[in-house]
Amino acid sequence: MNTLATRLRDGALTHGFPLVLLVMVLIFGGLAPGFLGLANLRGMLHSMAPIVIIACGMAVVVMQGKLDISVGSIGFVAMAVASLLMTEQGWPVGLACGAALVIGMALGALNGFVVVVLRVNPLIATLGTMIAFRGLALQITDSRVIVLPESMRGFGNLTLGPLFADTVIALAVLLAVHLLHRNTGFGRTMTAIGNDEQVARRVGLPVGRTVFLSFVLSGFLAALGGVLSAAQVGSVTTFLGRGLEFTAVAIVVVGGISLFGGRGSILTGVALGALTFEIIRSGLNHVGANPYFYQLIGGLVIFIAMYAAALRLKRPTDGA
Amino acid sequence: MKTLLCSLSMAALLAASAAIADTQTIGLSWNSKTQPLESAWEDYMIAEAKRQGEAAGVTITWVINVADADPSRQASNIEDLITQGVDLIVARAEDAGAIGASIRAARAAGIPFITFDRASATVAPEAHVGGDSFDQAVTTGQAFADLLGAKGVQGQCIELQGALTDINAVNRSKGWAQVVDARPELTTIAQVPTEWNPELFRSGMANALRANPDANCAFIASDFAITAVQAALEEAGRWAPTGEPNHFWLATQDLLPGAVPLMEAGYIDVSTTYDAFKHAEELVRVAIALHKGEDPACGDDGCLAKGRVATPETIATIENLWSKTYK
Amino acid sequence: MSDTLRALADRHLRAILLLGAAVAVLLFLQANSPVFFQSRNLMNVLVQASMLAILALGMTVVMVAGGIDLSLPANMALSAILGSMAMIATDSVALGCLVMLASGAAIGAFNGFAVARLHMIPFVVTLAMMTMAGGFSVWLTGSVSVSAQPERFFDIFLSRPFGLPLAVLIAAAALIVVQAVMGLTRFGWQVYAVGTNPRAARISRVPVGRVLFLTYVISGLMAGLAAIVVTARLGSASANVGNDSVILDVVTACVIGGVSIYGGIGRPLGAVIGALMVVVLGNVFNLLGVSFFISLMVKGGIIIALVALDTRLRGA
Amino acid sequence: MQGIAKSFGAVRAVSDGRLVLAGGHVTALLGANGAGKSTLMNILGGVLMPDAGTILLNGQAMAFRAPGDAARAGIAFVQQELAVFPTLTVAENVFIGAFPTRFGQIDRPAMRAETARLLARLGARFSPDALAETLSTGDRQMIEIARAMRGAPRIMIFDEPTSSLSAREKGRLHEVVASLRDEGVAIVYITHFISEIFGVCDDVAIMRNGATVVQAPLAGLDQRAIITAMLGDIAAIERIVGPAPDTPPVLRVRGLRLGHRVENADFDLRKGEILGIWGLLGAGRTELVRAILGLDGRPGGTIELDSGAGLAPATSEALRAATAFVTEDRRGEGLLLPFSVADNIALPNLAALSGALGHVRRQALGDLAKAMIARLSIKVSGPGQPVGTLSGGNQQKVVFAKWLATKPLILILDEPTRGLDLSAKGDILRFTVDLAEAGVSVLMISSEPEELMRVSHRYLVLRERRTAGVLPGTAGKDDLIAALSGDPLIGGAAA
Repeated sequence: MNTLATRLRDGALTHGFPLVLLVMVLIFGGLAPGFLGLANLRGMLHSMAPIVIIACGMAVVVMQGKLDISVGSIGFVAMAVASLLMTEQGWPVGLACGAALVIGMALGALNGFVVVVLRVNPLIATLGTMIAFRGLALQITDSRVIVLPESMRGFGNLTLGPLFADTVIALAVLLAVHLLHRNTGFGRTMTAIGNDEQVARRVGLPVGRTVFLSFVLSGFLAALGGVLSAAQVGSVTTFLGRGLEFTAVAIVVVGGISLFGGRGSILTGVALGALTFEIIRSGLNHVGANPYFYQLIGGLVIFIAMYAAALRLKRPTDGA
Repeated sequence: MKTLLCSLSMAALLAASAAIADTQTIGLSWNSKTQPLESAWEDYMIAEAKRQGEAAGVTITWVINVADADPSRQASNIEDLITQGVDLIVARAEDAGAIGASIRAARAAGIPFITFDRASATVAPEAHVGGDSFDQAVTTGQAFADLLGAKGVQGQCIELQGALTDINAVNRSKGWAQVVDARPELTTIAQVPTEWNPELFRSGMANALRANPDANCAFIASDFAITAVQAALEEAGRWAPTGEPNHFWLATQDLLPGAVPLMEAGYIDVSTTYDAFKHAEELVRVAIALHKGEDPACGDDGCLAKGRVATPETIATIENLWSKTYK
Repeated sequence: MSDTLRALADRHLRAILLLGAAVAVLLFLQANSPVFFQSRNLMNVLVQASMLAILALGMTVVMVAGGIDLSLPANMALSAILGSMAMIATDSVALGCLVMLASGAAIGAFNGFAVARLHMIPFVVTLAMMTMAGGFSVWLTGSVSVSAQPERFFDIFLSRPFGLPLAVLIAAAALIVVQAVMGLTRFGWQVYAVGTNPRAARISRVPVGRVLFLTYVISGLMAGLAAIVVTARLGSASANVGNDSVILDVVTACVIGGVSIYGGIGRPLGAVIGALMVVVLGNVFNLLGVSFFISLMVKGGIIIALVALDTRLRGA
Repeated sequence: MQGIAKSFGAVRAVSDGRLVLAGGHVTALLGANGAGKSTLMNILGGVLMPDAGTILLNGQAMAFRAPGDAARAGIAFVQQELAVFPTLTVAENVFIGAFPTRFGQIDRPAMRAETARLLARLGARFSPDALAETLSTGDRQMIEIARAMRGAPRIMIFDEPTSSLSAREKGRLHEVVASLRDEGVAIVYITHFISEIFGVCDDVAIMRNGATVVQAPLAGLDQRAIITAMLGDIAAIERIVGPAPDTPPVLRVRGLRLGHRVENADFDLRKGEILGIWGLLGAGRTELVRAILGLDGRPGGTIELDSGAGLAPATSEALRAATAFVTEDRRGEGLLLPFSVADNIALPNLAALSGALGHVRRQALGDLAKAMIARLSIKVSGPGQPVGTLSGGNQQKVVFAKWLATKPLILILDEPTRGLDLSAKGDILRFTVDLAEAGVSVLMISSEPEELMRVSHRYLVLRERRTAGVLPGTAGKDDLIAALSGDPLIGGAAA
């Protein structure tokens, strides 16, 4: 077909999304001067931190063509236990948070077991654990609001230089996961599995172990995200982690990481995706738009991004 | 754990009730249990039922279920209560519209129905018991206006609304709006709906503060998530007790346990209590009245227990303030 | 030869398991909560199950073709709202119901188009649709429920012809129709073929794209039908009847009912039985005063256990 | 390798496999498919264990239990289907599973350098950092070879390395093989393109029916001799078809192209004739028929179909609707294994079997199934038996049954008798002839010359993805072999 059109399309597909993002920023900035202010940027990076971390875990799993929609519930369980340890058992905050992370890994391992050993379709497996874990957490907290101790809440707004502590942590995690994916045998094996699980087995790669570990990692990051988000709000409520799984998937997908696995960059993907949704939320908030608008636009963005992804995936094949 | 205890005590009461003649089984349907407020209500109801029950010679037993914020599940739960043949149904509605169907169903089964705390927007029940959210917002607003006037502050307020599916949230917003219209000391410069979700309390407040740097006061539809507001204010460097230059004037509703120490420390300036104890007491009174076939003598909007205004000065002196003593 | 054995083992093992479970539960109930067996309660269970069953029927059709439709509850909520608005505006019950069905089918068609024509992943398409429909409903209603539908509407849909609530009859009718479509028609044959092996189906002249498209339209239609039932039952339409706990119940119902997530296997009747089981579970937990939270854990466990069994038996 | 034997159940894949390899020599391993080439190589590669026979490496006997053993002994296997990961870089693909690491991180400089060195030896010009998906098939093959060369092997096995390469890429590969030979590596070169071995190979080993029939220096053998050795003496078989019908064409194909799967095809298919596609494996036979039906993307060129109203350009959909396609992948594409025999037969005929309401008429369906089961004498417990549980022969008959019922204009058979026993084969050929006599036009692919020669009215000669013309059904074995050898055709092209 005519090459100009194709080149335009490809260009739009490869660079289109950042452009759309830029346009959105400019529009919001124009409508609400405060939006482009440094304070707001800091604030956005602050609010993003937990979901960025959780999305990193999701990205690791998705990179292999799998899914983990139990992340929100894992974060909730981990933080529920931790908060009780802090408030009722009087554990030191640090220790309790450590416990939360361990719990996250344990629950992640459970997911990995179900997927790898019981060979249950990841979507269904994590759907099941998503429900079960949420029930568990509600049972543990008896669905009360648990107010976190001062030291923990203080951390929610702790700043290191110009940035908030959790922003820094999120960036560190993002970078670490990126390096793990790009520069380690584990990460490359992940990508290989995402490319073609059968071929990966034929070449003799440790498919089972890699998938299992990636679920453990995802669980760990989910718990970490839970800790940070609880610290921000200053209390553990039943809202903790609710709907996060879908947001995380959306971020990963919008970030151009293919659900078929193997494609996309975790660093740029997660950053871009998370930024997109935060910009929409904060932007709409600034221009005083009807807040219920947010979901609608969010869904639209996911859809557009996926359509672009579908085209991008089609391109190699229609050549022959 | 709690549910287990509850069912145990139920069994015990059942056993007891066999002896005494006049018994009443009340089915209680919570829309959700995500705040200490509900736990407090429940505990007070059971306690009051014992006290008033003995006084009136009625043995009251409870059947309780929770709907996890899903209206169709609440409908199912209430149907389950009906089939269990309770003598009276008390429900805190998740959805002011949807509860009507349950009231209709109960009526069809000849079971009286009390909407608790959240009134029905459609079918009218036998009685409604709750706090007077509108009055609550008005009294808070008036007190707040007086205070700011006295301090010579021109109030530029951010309003954090609740979930608009909750009739109380709507009434509180209305009450606040009425005061703002009437009093020159107050203006609302931003409205933030929160769905009662703490995360939205935080991010919404933080965003509003950034979008409106000149804001100096806030009306918060409920202080169950006060820590989230605190986080947002800390982020903006406006979290300071009254008297300090960067103090941010706060008027809240309910004065729940989490808020009490903050008011004592002078961070919250005005609040109107949401009296779990009074609500429970009133509910049980109405329940027994209905049981005996007497008229509970409620107002047009139902039997509403008004809240009491509290400030850092007065909070120490208010008697039996449940949120100070509870737990 | 192993395939038939597998198939048989599969069917029987599940049947035995479910039967055993059911009997155990019933005996337990007989002992602990005789209320359960009162006809009124049983009637209740049926009414509560009808909405879930209708949604599960839609999901079954999609899943048998190898897809999934996460947008079912959101679709139901939106259709209910649109329909109610139309009904209140025009005071015409018929029109209102028509709008509900139409909008349901339209949303389904959109999913179908994206999956069949644009070759997008069902999970993401319907996830996006879930968010969009949900957002649209709250935006439309400001998340205040739409009530005050004409009384006639309730008179009709809360009526009890032959002593059975209309909702139950509607669900039963839906079951019969879907079962017939899937079991007796050319289209049904093709759906199973596509779900079993799209490549082979294509070579055997099955219009794979059209079949996929239609499965989503059907599930959308079911969402519309469920919208009517749920609106009548709640006496109002609101965005939060479509909250995500519903989709979990729908998937659970299908999985319990033996509908395979891998496509090609599953009967509408199974899904409806699954829906009944889910509701009975909730009902029993209520009667026994067991916490709703524990029921969640049980539900999650059941899903995984059954799919694990499914995978093992099929060696998939 | 001496006296190697290997059986799978009753089937004797290799009876007397012999192969002598010398460093610095390239040995072509030839044979029609089923001759036992891959089995022998899998034994050498340690993938399979021989039932009998010995492998001597530099004089000492070897027993390979796993691919690892063979690899350690310096034997590298370049598989036919590529194991390359598109979204990994070249270097990563080469080192996947064995990355050099420094401080837990991949030591990219080292990896890059080593890869560059290997690629240089292969004369490949692309960068180690290029993504595999950006490379041509040939270049990806280079990656595969580089991966094999990582362990500096002494013996390298190339299994049909050029089957998916363009002419230019083939040239490149041949240079690589030559350079490896010059470095003293012993190379086994399996291929179906006889012509290409002359440039590349020193020796040739030819297998037929599981035995090595010839191993000799290539010099002194010509293509015809080699093909004769490969095909053996084609039994003088009695043809079971009459003379070619002189009917108008039903299908006219001109300038058909599809990537490098089909480079050019021109031919006519006449009404009621059986046109045997005569070409060696790898000549692009399957690719050709799939391209006609548009199963692997839109082909170039023109295809005209006469569905009653004279020849007219036809879409892939129209062609699929008029054609019955018996694929070579019976279990993957031909049948729905979990479905019953009756349902499989019904699937392409649902339109005819369903009533006004779109409901399937069970009665009609059952009758059709019974009729077909009887007509093709399919051995089943009943129409309800799942196809997956049938024997290969009966499965194939079911495939035939479902297509027969569609009353197709054109029947395409791709290896219709593969893996079937003699009686089943006979039946299948018989049906084919019956159909042709009933006016169905047949395109048939088979790796067994005898089979084609029994049923073909004409032969469409296919060489290296191009049609080279048509031979009359009366053409003798010599003519046929000559055709494959690239000699000019008697009879000339069809156009």
